[in-house]
Amino acid sequence: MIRLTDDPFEPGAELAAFCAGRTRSGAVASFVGLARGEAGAQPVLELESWAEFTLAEIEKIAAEATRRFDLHDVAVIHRVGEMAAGEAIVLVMTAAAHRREAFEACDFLMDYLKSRAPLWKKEHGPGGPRWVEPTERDLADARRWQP
Amino acid sequence: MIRLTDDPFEPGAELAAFCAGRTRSGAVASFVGLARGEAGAQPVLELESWAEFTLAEIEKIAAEATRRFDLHDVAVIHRVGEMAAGEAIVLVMTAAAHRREAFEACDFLMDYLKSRAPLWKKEHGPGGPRWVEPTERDLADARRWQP
Amino acid sequence: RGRPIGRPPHVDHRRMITVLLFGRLSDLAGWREQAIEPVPLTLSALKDQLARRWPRLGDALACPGVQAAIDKAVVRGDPRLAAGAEVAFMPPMSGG
Amino acid sequence: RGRPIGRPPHVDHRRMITVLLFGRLSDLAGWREQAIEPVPLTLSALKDQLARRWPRLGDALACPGVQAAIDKAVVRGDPRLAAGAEVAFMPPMSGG
Repeated sequence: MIRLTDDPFEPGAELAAFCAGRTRSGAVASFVGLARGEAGAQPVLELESWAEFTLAEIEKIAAEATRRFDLHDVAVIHRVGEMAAGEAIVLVMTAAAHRREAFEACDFLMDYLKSRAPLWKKEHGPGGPRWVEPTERDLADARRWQP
Repeated sequence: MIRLTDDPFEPGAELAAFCAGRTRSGAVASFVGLARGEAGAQPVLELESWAEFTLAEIEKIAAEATRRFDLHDVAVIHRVGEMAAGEAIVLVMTAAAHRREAFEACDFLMDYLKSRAPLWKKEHGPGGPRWVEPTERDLADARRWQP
Repeated sequence: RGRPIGRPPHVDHRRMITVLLFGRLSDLAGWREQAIEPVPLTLSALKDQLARRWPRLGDALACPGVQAAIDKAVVRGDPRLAAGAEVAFMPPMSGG
Repeated sequence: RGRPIGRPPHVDHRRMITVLLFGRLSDLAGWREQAIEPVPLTLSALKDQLARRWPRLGDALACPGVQAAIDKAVVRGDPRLAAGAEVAFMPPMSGG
């Protein structure tokens, strides 16, 4: 399940639904990216997307993760638009037979979302708005998965 | 927060509480271990613990993870006693400034829980009950973290 | 954000292309979407044309991290452009 | 599960030790907790004594993965035992 949403979402409720009735997968790994900033500050972050193209590209990344790590299931929920401090930006969940595959798939998905999903992040800090680009570390992280 | 529980727990509700009001940590990683087996089968798994000693040892492992990965927060909830297919055995959650630390800490905690926490797992399969011991892979996974 | 410029009501969409900008590129240009006519021959000719009219955008488009997509497919090199095409310029992506 | 054996009501706990077994060790022995008296001199003497009475437990205790804890502290080698001590034998751990 891949979803882009303009509205806040609750990672706990999503994890509950993702785990429910799962008797075949021994392992569910997840990652939540939260908007950092002073409590109450709004917006602290703005994410621009390109509607269906963004969704389609994230679906490709999820399909690649499923294939590489033999996942039973995968979910990506990505917030777009403006968000406040403490709100969830992204939630990735993976289900697999064993923990290693679930962890690595989650790690892979986050690395690819950081630098290969058509999303553009603008931070609203004390010094004004600033477009974020992937750091050297983000790019190096993504390269780890290349064959 | 480290907790052992005889009763079923809901990982989604725990994640919701763990994320709530968190404006300083950009990253929350989590892992849920689920009891695999035929739906309805009960028990599929039995976990023996040694009360306060088990809790104290898991607290040491969590403190080590906090130190090594510069965590803002960590939680481990471990089910003990008998459980049914699909129920959560363990939930690990880590909060850090960035995703790499949160992921690695989660991975480390699971590796150590698998082979260094005073817990003993008995599987109730079609062939009768069987005590589980860490696999070669589990032991190799735990050795990855040695200095 | 700027509205498309020079797009009279009688315009024939088959004789133009649509350019989309994302992230900091649209901030630099002052618009997100622009109709361009007549249709430039190739992607590089389009970039030259944009650079003449919006110099800061032109500089940004020359950066190695900027990708182009024609009709939602990422392209490399200098493909020819057809009338009606939608050309998107995307700076380095930063989700997650 | 077996109850402690040979523990008459007049017993003096300061003259015995308590042995705890976990995981498959208690299945092999048929008990989880046992009072042992008189107090064996060392950990290896205790193991020998247990092995004589419960041979399958004795074999299991000789496996390299089995750890011993005295008063909830894991010990190595062959420490001396004091009266009142609680000695736990733990097979390889398997949580998570």
